[in-house]
Amino acid sequence: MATSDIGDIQVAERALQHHFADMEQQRDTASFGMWMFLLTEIMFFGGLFCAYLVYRASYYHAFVEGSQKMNITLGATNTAVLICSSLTMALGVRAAQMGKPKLMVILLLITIVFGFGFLGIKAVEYHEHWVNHEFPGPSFHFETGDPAHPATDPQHTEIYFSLYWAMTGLHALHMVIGIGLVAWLVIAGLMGAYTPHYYNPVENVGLYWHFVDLVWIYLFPMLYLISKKHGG
Amino acid sequence: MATAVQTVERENYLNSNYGIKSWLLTTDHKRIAVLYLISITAMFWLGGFFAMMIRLELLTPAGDLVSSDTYNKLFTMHGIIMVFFFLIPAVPAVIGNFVVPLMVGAKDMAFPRVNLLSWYLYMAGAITALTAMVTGGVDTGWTFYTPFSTTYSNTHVIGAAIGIFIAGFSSILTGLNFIVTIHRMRAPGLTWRRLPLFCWSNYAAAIIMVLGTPVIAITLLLVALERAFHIGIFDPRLGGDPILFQHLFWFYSHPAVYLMILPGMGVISEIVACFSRKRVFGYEFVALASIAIAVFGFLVWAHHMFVAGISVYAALVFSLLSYLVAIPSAVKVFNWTATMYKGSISYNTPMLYAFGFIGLFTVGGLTGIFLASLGIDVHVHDTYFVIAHFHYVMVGGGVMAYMAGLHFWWPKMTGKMYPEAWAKLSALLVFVGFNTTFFPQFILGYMGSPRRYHAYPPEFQVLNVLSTAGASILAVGYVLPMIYFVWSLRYGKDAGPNPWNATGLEWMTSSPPPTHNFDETPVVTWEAYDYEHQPQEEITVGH
Amino acid sequence: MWKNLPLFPERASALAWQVDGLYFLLIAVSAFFTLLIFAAIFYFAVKYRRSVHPHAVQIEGSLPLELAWTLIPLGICMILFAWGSLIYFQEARPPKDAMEVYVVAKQWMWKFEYEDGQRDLNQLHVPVGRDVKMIMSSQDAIHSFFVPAFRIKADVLPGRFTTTWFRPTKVGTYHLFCSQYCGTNHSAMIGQVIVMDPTDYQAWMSGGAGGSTGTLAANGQQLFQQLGCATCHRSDTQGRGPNLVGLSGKPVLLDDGRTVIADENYIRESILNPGAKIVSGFKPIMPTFQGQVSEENLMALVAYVKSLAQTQPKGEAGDGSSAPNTSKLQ
Amino acid sequence: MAEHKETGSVGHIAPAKLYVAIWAILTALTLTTVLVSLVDIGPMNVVVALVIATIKGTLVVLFFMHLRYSPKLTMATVVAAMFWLFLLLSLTMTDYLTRAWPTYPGH
Repeated sequence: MATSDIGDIQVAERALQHHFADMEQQRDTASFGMWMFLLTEIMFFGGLFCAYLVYRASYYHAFVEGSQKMNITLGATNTAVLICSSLTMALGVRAAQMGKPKLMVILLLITIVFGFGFLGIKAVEYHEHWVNHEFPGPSFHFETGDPAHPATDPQHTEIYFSLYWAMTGLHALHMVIGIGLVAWLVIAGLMGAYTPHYYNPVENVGLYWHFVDLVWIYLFPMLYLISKKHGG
Repeated sequence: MATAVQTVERENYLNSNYGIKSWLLTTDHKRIAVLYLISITAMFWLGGFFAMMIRLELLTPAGDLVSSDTYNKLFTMHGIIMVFFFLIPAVPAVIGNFVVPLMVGAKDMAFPRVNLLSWYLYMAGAITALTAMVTGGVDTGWTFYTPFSTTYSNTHVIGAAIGIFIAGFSSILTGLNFIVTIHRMRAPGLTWRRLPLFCWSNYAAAIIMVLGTPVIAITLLLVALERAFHIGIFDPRLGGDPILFQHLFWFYSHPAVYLMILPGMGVISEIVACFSRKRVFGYEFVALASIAIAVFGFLVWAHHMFVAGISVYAALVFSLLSYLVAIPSAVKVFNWTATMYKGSISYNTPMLYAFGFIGLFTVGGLTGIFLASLGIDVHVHDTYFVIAHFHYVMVGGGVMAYMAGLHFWWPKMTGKMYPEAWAKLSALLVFVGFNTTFFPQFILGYMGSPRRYHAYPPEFQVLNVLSTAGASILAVGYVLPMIYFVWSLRYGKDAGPNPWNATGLEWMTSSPPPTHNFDETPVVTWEAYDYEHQPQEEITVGH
Repeated sequence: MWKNLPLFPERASALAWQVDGLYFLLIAVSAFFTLLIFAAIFYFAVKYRRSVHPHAVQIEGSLPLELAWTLIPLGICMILFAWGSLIYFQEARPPKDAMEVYVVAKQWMWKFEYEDGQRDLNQLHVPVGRDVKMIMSSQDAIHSFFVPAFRIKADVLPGRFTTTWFRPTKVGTYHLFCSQYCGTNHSAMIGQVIVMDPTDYQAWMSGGAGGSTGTLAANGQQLFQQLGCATCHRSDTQGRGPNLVGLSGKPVLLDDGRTVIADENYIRESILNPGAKIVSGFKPIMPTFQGQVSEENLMALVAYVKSLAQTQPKGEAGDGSSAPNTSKLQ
Repeated sequence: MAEHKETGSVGHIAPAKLYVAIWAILTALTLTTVLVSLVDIGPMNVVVALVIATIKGTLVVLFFMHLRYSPKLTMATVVAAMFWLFLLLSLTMTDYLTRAWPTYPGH
């Protein structure tokens, strides 16, 4: 361990839970636990991916028509926003590792701003779909908007939108939780909870945040970029 | 080792702290295990009550005891409670929670607070599901098949689904905790090859909890959403495919039966070794068989769907894979049997239960081969044959192992011995009662008696009466332990740290163990089940 | 006593003996292994009980033994797999010339429609010795068509057809169960399969219980006209929709390059959800008939389109009235 | 305790430049995938989109999530997740993709 001031080590010792032998064991354990948790998250989204794959394979036309209602500009912007937030998150973790709590707090705050930015843009898209009756349920109504190409298979386009809302909704829920966790880090960071010897929570929330980003990296092409050609 | 009978009561996890708060806010894995023990026992009795109602209804061919709607709710609630709130958490969350950290020489689970959270999630899930049941019940069967569950049932499907959803996270977190604990918290010298088989099998079960449970969680969430908003993912009227539900459901629920039986297999490995005074025959094979079962268990789910309308080719693939998963189970049975060869065998209660387990699990496993066989499965699918097979594995296997483990570690958990004669009697009653209940159901099933029937054609009556008679014997067999366990808390003899003269780190600390498990972290220098070097002593208590 | 305690259901189909044969083998294998394990446990438990054998002999394990009890069960399993799959293949492949019965399952009854227009509720009449193919669909939840005496079972799904078949070999009345849980009166969804002498069957058929208004295919043809299908699906190449003559059972090239077989499910989907699979060279202009045709009418339409396959250009006139005159389509 | 040796580097600190470089690549790839999607290259559209997504995902996992500097156990966890997801998807598809395969009538 690098030399540090006594205070840091005391903070670290207070953070050592009784059942661990040392900080190293505690940190490894926490990190491994977080990865295991992310593994369960992958399987959680996996059920939806499976439904998506099955229906996309069966109802390709319907999915193409549904995807053409997506606003690619907003979707791509949101992808960029998330990538930026991942960068600030990664740098925030780095700041915590290097013992720069102020820098960490600033970077995490920027991450939160990006997070809200993502949700805001998503809300605009949701609103658009809602107004166009592209929400599954009794009021669902689908038109391609092109008189030359009427909707071929509106029933299965509804399934596309069911999956769209379920997947992006679940993702947005994860974003909300992520923002809450980062906010918690900011508060704890302001109170001086983290040092280069003890920053497990920062690291683990960082992993979570990147994971949520990762899910979106797949959702974006799956839902927005199926095909630009009409009728497949 | 079993000599020192303590005269002064040593501080242990039970008496270190008093008051309801010290229990509800505890992070001690042993206390959490006790919390689970109490809540799971309550659920077992509730599920058992529903089972008795079902058996009583089936005494006569006409549906005359309860209405068909009530009957449908009874078997649904029996299934939901027994599967999700008893069998899945029983061995891991009670016995595993208590014993695994002791076995690996750790002071606690890797994440003690997460462990407590698991219990709260379990309770929240149970209360949600029970509320749904009390306020009107659920009648979909524990399998929630769509589109019945999403469109045609008029009962509280959403409540039950959300209850299971919440309890699922309890299971996920328990599994996560086991995996991390076994990887990260082992005492110095305790290598994977020295790890007790109970840890191996809990590890394998945890793999299923972690990888399978999220899928059923999202699936039931979709069912709830579909029911609430008619979003059309599983409803054929909206273009959805009800078979997709079955795929996603069984992706978890088939491995889940291995999740229920694997920790029980671990219990049996411990007990057979201890009461044969021998190292488990083919230790590595038994350990790897656990992992093989957990992995192969994920490859066979569609054998629940051979007549459901899946493609013929998929059915062939899944049938073939289903046979493969039988092999590691067979390997385990053969190795347990071989362990007894040239052993020094004593007939203590846990061993009697273990005998019962091996026998009943063999029958349950072999009848599983019938169901893997496409030609036979088409005929016996959804009949009492499946019910009998499932109960042979889950009750004859899982519950027998749970009882075996409870009797084996009860002295460690409480520091007290139970009355051996009564315990032997109950083991016998359970074995006889179980076979009388469920063996006739194999015949019923082959004759074509469909499951979930409230009334049935009269030619099936004789076997049904036999089955109900057996169920009442079985009930007595389960009530007895409840009584003498409670009795033993007050009147039982002191057990001492190692009443069975067993190997394993959990027997090297006092009974009940102190809050921190070990006064100093043990260093392991011996193999698992080192009975060769264990001092040969007569078992001093428990005769 | 034994009269009340039968151990097997009756064997009334060609398949029953095959399934029972495999069942006996499985029982033999299971009994062998169960007895082996029970005997070994009992023998060891008595012979090596602590009072006579106080010191255990430590044995680590044995690789040959492990291999033996891995590979021998594996070999047995593969034999069982092959046999079971052969039976399943027979179950899954209905013979070409089977008589077809359309089944609509709903909470909680079975409706049968025969090719020549007869209808039946909860009672299925079939002649002995004839192959019978069931084409089934559900109006609500999933049901399952289960006749223990025939050893067959197939789930009946909403939204698509499933099929199964049997050849009854013994005259008699047999249980028909719904074996997939389907709600309140699931256990009352019991019907009868009445296997009759061919002569009795003919008599029953011509005795004409009510509802017989012409063959199923003829009803379908009527619907085909009423719904206006014939305006586009013409029997020449001029129609805006594909020509349906000779379609059934043949491969169809779709506009995305895939090929599908025009089976009952394809025809069904094309009526209810025309946009899902578009035939190569045609435009997705057909309106959906979802919600406009009942399950029974749908079956009549499917039966009609299938009957068109039997009237190949060379005029293999089918069986009398059920063979539609293609000129009517224009 | 049992496996401490292999885990020493969890606390690896990567240079800030690396993170910025990864960010730049990710942004460029996002732009690429959008542009490619506007061109019709038939079935290759899906392939390209998924390949790009996988490259992006791998970069995030390896660098932002420090997998590159993590113990083998963590890598095993990631591999397990991918493998089980693959099992779920592929075995389900064995049913859906073979539904249309003909079962030729007997006799």
